[in-house]
Amino acid sequence: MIDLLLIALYIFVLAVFVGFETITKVPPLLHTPLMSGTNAISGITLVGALISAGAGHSTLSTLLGTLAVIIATINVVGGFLVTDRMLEMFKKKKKES
Amino acid sequence: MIDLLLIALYIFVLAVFVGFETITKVPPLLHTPLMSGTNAISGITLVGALISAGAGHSTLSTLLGTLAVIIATINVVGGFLVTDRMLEMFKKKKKES
Amino acid sequence: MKTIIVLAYLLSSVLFILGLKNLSSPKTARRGNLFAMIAMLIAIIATLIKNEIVDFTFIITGLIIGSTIGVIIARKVSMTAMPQMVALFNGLGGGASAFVALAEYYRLTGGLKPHIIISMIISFFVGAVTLTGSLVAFGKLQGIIKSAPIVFKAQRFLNILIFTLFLIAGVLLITNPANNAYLLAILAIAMILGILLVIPIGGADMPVVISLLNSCSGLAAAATGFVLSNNILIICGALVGASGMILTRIMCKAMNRSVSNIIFGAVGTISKDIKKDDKQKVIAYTEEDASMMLENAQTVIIIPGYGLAVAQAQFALQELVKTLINNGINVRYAIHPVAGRMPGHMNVLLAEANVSYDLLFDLGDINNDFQNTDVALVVGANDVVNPSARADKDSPLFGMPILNADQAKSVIICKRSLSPGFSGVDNELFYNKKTMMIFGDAKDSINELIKLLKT
Amino acid sequence: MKTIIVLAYLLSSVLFILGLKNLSSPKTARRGNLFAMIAMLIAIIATLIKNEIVDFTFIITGLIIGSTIGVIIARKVSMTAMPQMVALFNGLGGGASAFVALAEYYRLTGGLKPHIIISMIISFFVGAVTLTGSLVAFGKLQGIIKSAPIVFKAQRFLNILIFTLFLIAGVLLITNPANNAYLLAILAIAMILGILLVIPIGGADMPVVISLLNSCSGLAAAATGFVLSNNILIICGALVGASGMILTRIMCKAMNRSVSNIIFGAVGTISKDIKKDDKQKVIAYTEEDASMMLENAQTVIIIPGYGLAVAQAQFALQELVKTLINNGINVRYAIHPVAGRMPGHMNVLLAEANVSYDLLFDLGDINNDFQNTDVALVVGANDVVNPSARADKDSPLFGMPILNADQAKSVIICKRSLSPGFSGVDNELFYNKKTMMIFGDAKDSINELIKLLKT
Ligand SMILES: NC(=O)c1ccc[n+]([C@@H]2O[C@H](COP(=O)([O-])OP(=O)(O)OC[C@H]3O[C@@H](n4cnc5c(N)ncnc54)[C@H](OP(=O)(O)O)[C@@H]3O)[C@@H](O)[C@H]2O)c1
Ligand SMILES: NC(=O)c1ccc[n+]([C@@H]2O[C@H](COP(=O)([O-])OP(=O)(O)OC[C@H]3O[C@@H](n4cnc5c(N)ncnc54)[C@H](OP(=O)(O)O)[C@@H]3O)[C@@H](O)[C@H]2O)c1
Repeated sequence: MIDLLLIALYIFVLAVFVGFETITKVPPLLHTPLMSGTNAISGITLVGALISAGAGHSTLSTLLGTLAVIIATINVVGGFLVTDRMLEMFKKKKKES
Repeated sequence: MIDLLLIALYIFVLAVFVGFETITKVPPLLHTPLMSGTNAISGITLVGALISAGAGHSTLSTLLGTLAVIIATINVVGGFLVTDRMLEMFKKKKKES
Repeated sequence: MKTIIVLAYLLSSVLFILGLKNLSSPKTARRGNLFAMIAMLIAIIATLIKNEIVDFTFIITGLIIGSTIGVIIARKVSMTAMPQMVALFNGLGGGASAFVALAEYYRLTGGLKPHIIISMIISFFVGAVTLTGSLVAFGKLQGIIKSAPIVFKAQRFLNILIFTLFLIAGVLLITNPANNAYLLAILAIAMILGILLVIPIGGADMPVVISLLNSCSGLAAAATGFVLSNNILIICGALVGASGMILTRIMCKAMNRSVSNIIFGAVGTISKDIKKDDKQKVIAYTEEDASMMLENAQTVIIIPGYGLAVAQAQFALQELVKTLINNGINVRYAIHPVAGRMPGHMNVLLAEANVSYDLLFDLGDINNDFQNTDVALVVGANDVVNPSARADKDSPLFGMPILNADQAKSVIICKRSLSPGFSGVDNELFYNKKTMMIFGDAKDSINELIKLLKT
Repeated sequence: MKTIIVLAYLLSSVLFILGLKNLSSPKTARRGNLFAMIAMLIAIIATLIKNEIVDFTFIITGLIIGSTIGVIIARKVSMTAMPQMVALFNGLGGGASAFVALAEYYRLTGGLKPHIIISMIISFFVGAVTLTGSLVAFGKLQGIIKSAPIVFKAQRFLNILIFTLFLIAGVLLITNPANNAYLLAILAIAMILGILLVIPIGGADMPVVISLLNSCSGLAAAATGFVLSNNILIICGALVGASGMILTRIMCKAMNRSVSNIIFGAVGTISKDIKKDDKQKVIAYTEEDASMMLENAQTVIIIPGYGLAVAQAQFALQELVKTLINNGINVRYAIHPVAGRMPGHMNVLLAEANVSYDLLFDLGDINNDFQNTDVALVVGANDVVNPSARADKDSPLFGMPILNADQAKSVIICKRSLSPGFSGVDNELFYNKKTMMIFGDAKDSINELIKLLKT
């Protein structure tokens, strides 16, 4: 068990590095879409929520899980769509100029 | 067991991303030291060699392990020292100019 | 089966990373977002085929309700309200992470290993702080809560006290994992702390707070990933955590402040007003005056600010720019890194109005050109051109690099009144002799200007 | 104990990554290398305290022998021989990985899971190919083996045949993991394949091969990491693998070739010689002629190449540059991305002679300036100024971007003879009317020039 935790730590550290390196390359122009995009990505917790909501362990767990599914889904769906809406505007501009 | 392999795959993939992102930032000026430096890093296999050489499983394993220790050590020690020698020259230059 | 799920998660992680990589250029950004969406879809599908899941009713209900609300918000929200929306979503993300950790706690009750409990505590704490903190930030930006810093005595002491309580409850929970009173105490403490931490922060610093909370929502997801031993949560959480951190650092740099100064500084409380007798000197000019000045100019730099977003004047502004360019005038936009209410806010707005990239210049690239510029046209900006940031050591803005509009030969400012910007600091520039104040909604003023210039 | 070791490995991995990050600027590069050294030390110490290790005699013997040889090589090797050395070390790294996997095979005999066997096969194969391939590359660069491509009929067919044999042996080993005959067959096949793959590659393409082998040595280490379930091997292997891949891509771009073209193209076989009657036109000028030309020049661009390294003329060259600058002449260095025998080779050489960065210009930055340059001084370079790369479709160099020395008002070339460069292609530039050939060792010629210019 402790082994799994340690390996998870490796994955976390490596992912932080990947994040830092990738994000520093995003130009200020795109910082707002970046913010709402990463926002949507943080809704990945939905994956955990689905299990809590569907595993049927106890009413309390299911309830909390369902609540988590709802708010995580809002975060994911809303976040991605808004980001797309913004980025579409950047695209339009490109075509014109 | 298969689980460990899969997690190892995650680590590998993430590390490849880290490598790509980090290395693309190295300027051509430093490509030779980069090559000899990463060369030394690939000698990390020494870590595995130490275990093979010291675990005392069988004469054959120990022999192969010792051989691996020798050549990996050459790679590590030689690689780092040569890289340092090169980088020292870059440093000197800075002071003068 | 399990192998396939783990591999699907890996594929999904790779797609998330590629998505972020593609975000680094406007040309590929939309594809990047698409990658991230596909990644999310893969992760969801992979989860749904897990055999732990026995009942789909609640899942489907939740997904439908969530998607519906998400789509409605995404469609309805205006570009101006983007910061509030991000704040709200951050809160939801953090809250979801805390809820999942909570559900997991009730599922495992009894058989909890210490390291899992520690991950859970982090997840509860970060998640709950993110939830309430984001809701306060949302309230402030939306105008539901007073945007000025709310400060009271002993605030710092209170925060430290509360944090100590949290640590005590945490240790107690680790030693008695089965006692859920400690757990609920932790949640309550974290929720209060979230409110207390954000309440004293002024509206002007809200974007930094949002970006920090963004980072926190990622870290909460990662902590939940540790609880569930789920790699994709850990990876995505780490990516988001790193992203929020970097954006925070960039903003702080642009405002010449440190993160701790923003969180604990309660800036904006002692805003020094400009003496009353200075104020009387302001003359309200008309659009005619401004149009004449623009007609005679050879070089114009436009400085957009938050007011442009409020007035939704970006389309009119771009029309004005076209008119000026047709008249042979050299026109450029100067974009301050913290103009508006989010990093890159002005870029999004102007993109909406089809302004091409090459008209937009960053602070560093254009700031020395103001000296040789005939007219600096300030549209709904305020703090980003406030000279007190340069000279007045007592100003809360002091040290923030500003656009040198005051160095242009003349300055035209379109805003509705003399009221201050988000920082609450009065702006000397309004009282400068070379400044021409045009009062009114930015969109109306600019439309008027276009009409005058076209005839 | 185990936890501490795993955490030490994690710390070590982080230090390796930070080391590579620091390599991105000349100012921090040395610190970066230091970080990597410390990381390696931590990894070694963490391994030595593992309780699997029962006997230290062989370990210590191995470490002492290896370190001694390593120190001697690192001290003795000249900067010119760097490519060979990297080739040799790559081979050692790959070999060590294969040996470790082999030792592990004998340790586990019998109880081998299929996925471990697969990792082992990859490790043997990549490691052994790297070992023999690198040794051949070393031999070619050191001049022990003929550097021109060695080609024979049916080579491709043979490679495919051998690779098929490898696949068959691999499948057999997976199904009968206990039979070590298959294993030895795989090793033998891989070693032969390593030789066969590198033998037909011309010397000019050797740096690409080295860089590919560098990548392979990393991948071999990573595969060994999978065999041992050791994260630090996996991480470092992946980093090195990625690094080698990127350098390969950069070099291929600079030569306008694809990787597969380099490996399977056997370039350099059909080098078209320039007609004999053209050759007679070359006059050997003297250093006096050249020094007069340089004295009258206002702008000079120096193009160093591999010959500079051979002659160890970098110190003399920098002295010459100082003399010219003292005479009021504008002097710059033009660095071609593949000048020399490794990426960045010229930079290392010139750094050795204390040349400051700001005198060095990349191909893209300086190539348009040759038109307005009085003298292009080519010192020991050849292929990187060969105009056939621009015009002659049959030339093996065709498509490689070159430095436009031929567009300068006049060209001075210091080399020992008319013999071709590494690619084996004759160079029209030598026969150009505005070219002045100064035959002789670069160091001697340049010292002579300095003497003449100083009097
Ligand atoms: N962008 C970021 O990432 C970020 C981050 C951190 C902090 N901030 C803070 O946000 C502020 C941004 O500065 P800024 O100059 O863009 O904005 P600002 O200082 O907040 O000023 C906006 C001005 O727009 C005017 N306005 C509002 N509605 C208008 C309308 N309909 N028509 C015309 N004018 C209107 C307002 O004056 P009237 O009411 O008189 O019209 C107000 O003074 C800074 O204080 C910055 O520190 C931003
Ligand atoms: N750097 C890399 O990363 C890299 C990568 C891939 C391929 N390559 C290949 O390497 C080659 C590099 O081009 P290059 O122009 O630098 O070198 P080059 O084309 O190999 O020419 C070097 C020249 O130096 C002369 N030379 C040798 N010793 C000398 C001495 N002691 N004094 C004076 N001259 C001497 C030789 O002519 P004499 O014998 O007549 O003196 C030779 O023609 C290219 O073909 C490139 O594709 C390099």
